[in-house]
Amino acid sequence: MDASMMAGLEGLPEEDKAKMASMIDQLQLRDSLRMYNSLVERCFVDCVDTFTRKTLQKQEETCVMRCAEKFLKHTMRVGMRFAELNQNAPTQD
Amino acid sequence: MDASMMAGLEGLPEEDKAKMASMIDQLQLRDSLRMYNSLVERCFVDCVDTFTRKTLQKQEETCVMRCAEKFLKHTMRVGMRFAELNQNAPTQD
Amino acid sequence: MDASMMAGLEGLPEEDKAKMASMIDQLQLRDSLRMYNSLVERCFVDCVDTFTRKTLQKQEETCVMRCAEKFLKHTMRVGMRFAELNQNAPTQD
Amino acid sequence: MASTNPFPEGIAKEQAFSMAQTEMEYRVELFNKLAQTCFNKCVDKRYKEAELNMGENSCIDRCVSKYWQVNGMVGQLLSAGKPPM
Amino acid sequence: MASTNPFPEGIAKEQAFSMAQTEMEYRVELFNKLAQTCFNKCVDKRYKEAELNMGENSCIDRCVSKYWQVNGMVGQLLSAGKPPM
Amino acid sequence: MASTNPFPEGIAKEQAFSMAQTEMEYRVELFNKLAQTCFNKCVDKRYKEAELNMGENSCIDRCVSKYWQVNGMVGQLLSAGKPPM
Repeated sequence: MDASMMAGLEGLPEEDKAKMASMIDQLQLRDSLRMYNSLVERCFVDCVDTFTRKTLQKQEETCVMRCAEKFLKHTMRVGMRFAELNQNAPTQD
Repeated sequence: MDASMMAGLEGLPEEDKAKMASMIDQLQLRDSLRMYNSLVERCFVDCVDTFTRKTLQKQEETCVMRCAEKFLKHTMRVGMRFAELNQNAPTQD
Repeated sequence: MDASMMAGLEGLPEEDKAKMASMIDQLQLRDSLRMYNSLVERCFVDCVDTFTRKTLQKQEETCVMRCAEKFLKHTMRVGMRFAELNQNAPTQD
Repeated sequence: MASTNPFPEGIAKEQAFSMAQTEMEYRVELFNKLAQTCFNKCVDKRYKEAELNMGENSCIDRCVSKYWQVNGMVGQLLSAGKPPM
Repeated sequence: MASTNPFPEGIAKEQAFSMAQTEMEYRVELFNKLAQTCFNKCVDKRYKEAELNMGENSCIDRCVSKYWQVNGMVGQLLSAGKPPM
Repeated sequence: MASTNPFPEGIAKEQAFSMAQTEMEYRVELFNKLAQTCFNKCVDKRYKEAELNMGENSCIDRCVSKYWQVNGMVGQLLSAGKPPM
């Protein structure tokens, strides 16, 4: 990705590099917030199913915490595998 | 949200306030259009299941209208509850 | 779409037309990449269900290829119908 | 270089671009949701062949037509501003 | 017109706008996911009438409240930076 | 300050930024879809514990590998420009 992406930006003045860095920061912030939203949605959907009270029951809380931790660990693992694949050929079979 | 969001923009010249207002308008327009698209998709998925004719049958039409009204009322109610929660502590348990 | 969309841009200097064209290019590129991602996700979800090996089995490959071709043909057909409807009244019943 | 109005053209023009972009994004999203939905409703997911068969093709045509109709109905409901409560 | 710092104000200001926009998009997405999720959990999909009945209304209120609570819990987990492994 | 070409650098540069952004968004979306899909395929949703067990971990590794392979296959199909009809 990086190589081709940066093609048009090589050797640009400092101002553009700063703009680029700022753009990347923004995308990362946006992505983190989206991940946060998805995590909440998923764990709510999977763990909360009774609406007789307005606060979480104990076992719903436990379920949500496990779900969130499990999803974070899963995402880290996928991230490592994804990085390995990106370093090798564009496609691997 | 607003307080922290506006942190970097306080006391800015008129031009920036206008730019900010314009951005908010754009986001609201975009959000309305997305809501419109989601509403159509949901009510279509829930109400239309026969494809022997190219126009809606009477009971499909009725279903779509009820679905749309119900979803709008639901969204208004959720909006009120959401606003209440946002005014109180960031998290409520 | 086009008529109303271009309303504010009619008779603008060349620079703005170029900017507009560039924006449309970007949106099309973004849309193609999203379609690519959706296609991969759908065909993976529909065709791959065993994880005893790290490479695709023959019948999974066949399924993915058919799924992708079928989805592309479907999208082309929907595109033609959609264009017809857009040329007529805004709504058709 | 200086104008009496401190921010006239720039903002108005940006707004026009931004509206055009929002409108295009809306169309693209409408099309994508329609295509995904009709694929789900009409196409056999066992993928026994790479071609769409006749039944699938006519289902798709009707599905697009009905989706368009629902889009119009919901649009009317929303623009009527009919207070939903 | 010339400043010692080659790119100070322009970038900082753009960044502030951009952050404000990202924050607003986050709020909108949170609201939309909450609304979609609680509709799925609480509303009868047969659409026998256009009104929400009492059971649906109280389910919605509790659903929003619980969703908010889950949002807070996950937020704490993430900001604690608790290493998930 | 004046150039013969009325809009050369500005647009070309904006376009380069915009392409870079689109490319990054594509990568992020690919990663997110992959992660969501493999979570659905591999992880037990009863959440009896907060750890991924061995079976889940090896399922995830294979799932990522197979998803990558499907991504490559579809990419080849699309870039072959093979007319789908």
